[in-house]
Amino acid sequence: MSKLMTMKQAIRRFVQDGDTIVIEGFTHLICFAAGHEIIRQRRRELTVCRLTPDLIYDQLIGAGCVRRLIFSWAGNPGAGPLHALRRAVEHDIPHSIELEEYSHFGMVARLTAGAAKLPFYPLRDYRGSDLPRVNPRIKTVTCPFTGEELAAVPALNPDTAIIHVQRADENGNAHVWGLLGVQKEAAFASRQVIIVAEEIVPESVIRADPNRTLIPGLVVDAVVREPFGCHPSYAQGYYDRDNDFYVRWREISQDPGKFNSYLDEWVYGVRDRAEYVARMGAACERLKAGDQYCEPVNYGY
Amino acid sequence: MSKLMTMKQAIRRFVQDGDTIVIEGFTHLICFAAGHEIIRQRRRELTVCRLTPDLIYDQLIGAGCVRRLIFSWAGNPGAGPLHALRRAVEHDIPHSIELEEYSHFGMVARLTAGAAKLPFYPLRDYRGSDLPRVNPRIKTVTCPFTGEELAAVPALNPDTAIIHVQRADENGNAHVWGLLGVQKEAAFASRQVIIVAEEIVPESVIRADPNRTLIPGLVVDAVVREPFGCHPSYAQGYYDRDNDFYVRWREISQDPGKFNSYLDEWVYGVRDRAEYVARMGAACERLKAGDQYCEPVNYGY
Amino acid sequence: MATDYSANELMVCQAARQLRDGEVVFVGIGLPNLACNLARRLHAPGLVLIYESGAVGAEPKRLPISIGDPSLVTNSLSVCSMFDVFSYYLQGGLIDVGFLQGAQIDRFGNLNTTVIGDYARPAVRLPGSGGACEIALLAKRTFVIAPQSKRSFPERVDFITSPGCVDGRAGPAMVVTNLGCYEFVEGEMVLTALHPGCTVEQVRENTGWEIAIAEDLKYIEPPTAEELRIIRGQDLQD
Amino acid sequence: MATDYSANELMVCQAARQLRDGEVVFVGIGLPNLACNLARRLHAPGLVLIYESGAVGAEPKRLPISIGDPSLVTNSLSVCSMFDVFSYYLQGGLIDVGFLQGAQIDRFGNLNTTVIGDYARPAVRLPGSGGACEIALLAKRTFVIAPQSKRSFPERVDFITSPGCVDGRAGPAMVVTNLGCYEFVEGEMVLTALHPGCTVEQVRENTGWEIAIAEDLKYIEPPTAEELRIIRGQDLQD
Repeated sequence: MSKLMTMKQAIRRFVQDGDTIVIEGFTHLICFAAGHEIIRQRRRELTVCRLTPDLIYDQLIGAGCVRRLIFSWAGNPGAGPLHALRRAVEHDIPHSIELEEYSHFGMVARLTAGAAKLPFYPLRDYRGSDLPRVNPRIKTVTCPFTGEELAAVPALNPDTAIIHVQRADENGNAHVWGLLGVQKEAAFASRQVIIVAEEIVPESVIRADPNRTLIPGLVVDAVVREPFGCHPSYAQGYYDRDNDFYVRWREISQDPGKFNSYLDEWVYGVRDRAEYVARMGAACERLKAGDQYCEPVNYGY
Repeated sequence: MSKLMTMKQAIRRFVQDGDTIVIEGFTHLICFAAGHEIIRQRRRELTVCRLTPDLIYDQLIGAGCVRRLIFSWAGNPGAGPLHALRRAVEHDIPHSIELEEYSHFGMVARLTAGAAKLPFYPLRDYRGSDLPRVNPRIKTVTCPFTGEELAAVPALNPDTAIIHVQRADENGNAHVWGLLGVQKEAAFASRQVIIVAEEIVPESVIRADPNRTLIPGLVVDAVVREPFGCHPSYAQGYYDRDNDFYVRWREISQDPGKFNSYLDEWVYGVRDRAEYVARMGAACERLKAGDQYCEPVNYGY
Repeated sequence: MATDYSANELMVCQAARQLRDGEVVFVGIGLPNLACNLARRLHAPGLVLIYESGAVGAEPKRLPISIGDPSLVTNSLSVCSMFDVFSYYLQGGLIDVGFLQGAQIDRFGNLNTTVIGDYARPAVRLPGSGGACEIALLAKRTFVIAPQSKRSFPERVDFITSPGCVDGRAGPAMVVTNLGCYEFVEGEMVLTALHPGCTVEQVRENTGWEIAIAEDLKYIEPPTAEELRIIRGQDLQD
Repeated sequence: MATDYSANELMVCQAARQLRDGEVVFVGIGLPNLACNLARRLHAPGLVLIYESGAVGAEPKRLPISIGDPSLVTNSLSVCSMFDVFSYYLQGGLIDVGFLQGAQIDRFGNLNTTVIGDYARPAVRLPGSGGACEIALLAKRTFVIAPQSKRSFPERVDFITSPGCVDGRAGPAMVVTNLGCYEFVEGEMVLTALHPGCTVEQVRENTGWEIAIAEDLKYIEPPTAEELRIIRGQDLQD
């Protein structure tokens, strides 16, 4: 029973106004294609979660989709601040947003608790920091064995996780390699999961290397084939990070006019990712990954 | 700086009388070679930990090495009880041993806490069970967000973990595939780690597939090359489980005479694993794995 | 309808019939494994089998004798760590059905796999919980498959490894033995169906307390020819 | 001894010299990355670099511009999840050295990477903690590399993202700026060495409080020709 659908269908069905969503990816495998479709479908009042809200969250915020941001590091990795986010926080443009802020470890712990259906997760963190002062969801718990006081954060269980992967079968069994971030935890923590894959492969490819499966199809609701769906982020083995675009984003996001022109041209101005890729043209070729294959392992017995 | 040494050297150096050790492996990759060397070196008063103490722990107990067993399921998987363990518990033969008993989840939680240097780990478990009644180390903790009462177990931090892997480099960076059990957590939780590998490979083989690395060399103290070191357990891609031996063990362990003859012949009667393998002769060939290679993935960018 | 079948075969059939297509089952070796494979070949082709050892969606090419058999790994959909199995799958609420076995089960559905006799100095030391305690607590439904005798069906188990109807919990969804089939009503075991050829008397003789009998006591449907063919074939590759 | 070098180059050298062979370093992009690679090529060939992104023992073939660059993954020794990075590596006590940066650092070693001004309505919204809060608390030693001015060296930071000498903690092992080098004595920052050519006056002008000066104030050793060759070469393949 295939779960294959288009990005348009997947977002329409699994991302509603007011939902809590997470598009994870630590630099690697960030699904810009899904973010753009959410903007095109003009979703509103979203709570968006992620350790490292970067360019695509900056675009969601600037496009007016976001009511609340749950995060730990909001920047343009390697290239400066996120200006649309700053405009929202510093000047309520296009409208004010709420921030709920942790450190990376706190966000990892929240999603781990969410995936494990634990109501909280204990961690050694935050002592002496101002973060608990501004975030009442950071509390403490006392170890029943040592009496030690630890930090505690509550489970995070989004409505929908959107996880980009290198390859998946039609049921959403997904192989991922390279940086893994917190994608597995985000998928298990969420009520619904959209898998977006560079390639849809036969189930036999997945079964040939079951240790490579990061997310099992049994937690997946939709599977979208979207080659080049991470650009300007990257997919190890498929295409490189578009570092030039990250640097250029600084300038684009700083100027509301340029920001809107960008959305008009690359988000509202295309029907879908395929049209975006067509418009990119030869630039895609430039980013295509070279070959560096691992040695296979033997699953025989 | 190579950490390579013989099993004899590794056990002499990293397993002392009175130590707490863990030889992990859930059916797969159980290091019988290390257990036999511990028996040969006549270590005493050990606390031995493991989710599934099986034949090799039965042998350690029957050989008089063990003072305390920390575990969750003690049996001969697929083939009945462990009779040396039963003799110790029911009749103090060769001497009494202490049992500290959890469920699988409790043991996983203890080792996870140990690896993460958390003093405890919370889990939804044990409500209504008699396990907390006989094990005072199973307590409760109250969620600071929901008020819910959860079970809590303390961290487990053994002195030494012995982890068998398919392949490792001289520094102990280890590739593992097939069943993973709780080996990673056991390695990170322990003060010292012995990696025992079917094959020592150049570092470049490890680096060619970094997602396959279960245990990083930086936590490893000794690396031992020991082909066929898991028999009668198995190493996926190298050799099959010797199911016949598991079935035969029932009979061997039930009779103290046969138990001692087994030790005399296969443990005390050989210098090391190489001699054990030589004595096995053609039986090794029978268990050799067939070929079923995965498709490689591309790490290029 | 077959007439020549063993009690074990009927137990496997009865367990298999309880499984629904698309369910996620935490499966052990032995009769539960046979029941799951039977259900998959009949009414529940989309059943997802998860072994405690971490193999998800296994399609073993031989009959596994241990839940950690390598044949469960090769060509499975995913292999995950014990942490993932217990935290994300079981505690995470993804397991619809768990199978349990036990040396003793009592009128409240408590199971004992720990000791016969006193814990500190047992007459028989059993293997212990393994995952059974948390499967009982965290799977949405559990099925117990166990041989029945006065010793294995005491009024109170010697040790509660896996809790049954305690603390307001519902207990196992069904217990299947070589004599009959049981469910729990208001926290107590009730005989709901007999093996064809078995009598209430036999059940009473093999139960350590005054067992309640359902008003609409039925007989378990004997195995069909199709069911028997599959169980006996154990042809895991078809 | 070279005389023609930048403040940044001296900062990289001074940080690199603090690293000991065999240490495990939690490393970020930019100057810390250069410092680690310099140390590895000189006195600490066994330095193990762990990136927050999960790449362990990376040997990048190009200069990574982000801690998640694919060049950090290809040919690394291990790639692990964020859960492993924070739970097992950092909280697990395996990280000897962490590098921190910040928009502000105060006399107590507190770092601010969250906001300038009021939290609820900031003048400047900064990126936030990322891993900085837990690195400050859980790495065995931390080094801070930061440009120095009265604004970036206030008496109290606007927001404590990463705690310094609070709660009896020792604070950063060293702060290296474009003017000098600082350590913490009894919970307070002390100038211990100046960049050659810089004066105590300059330091005072660029510090938001009455900075303490070490009695045995030294000058930082200028970069050697070897150090400069390596930094400038950035030849990551040698």
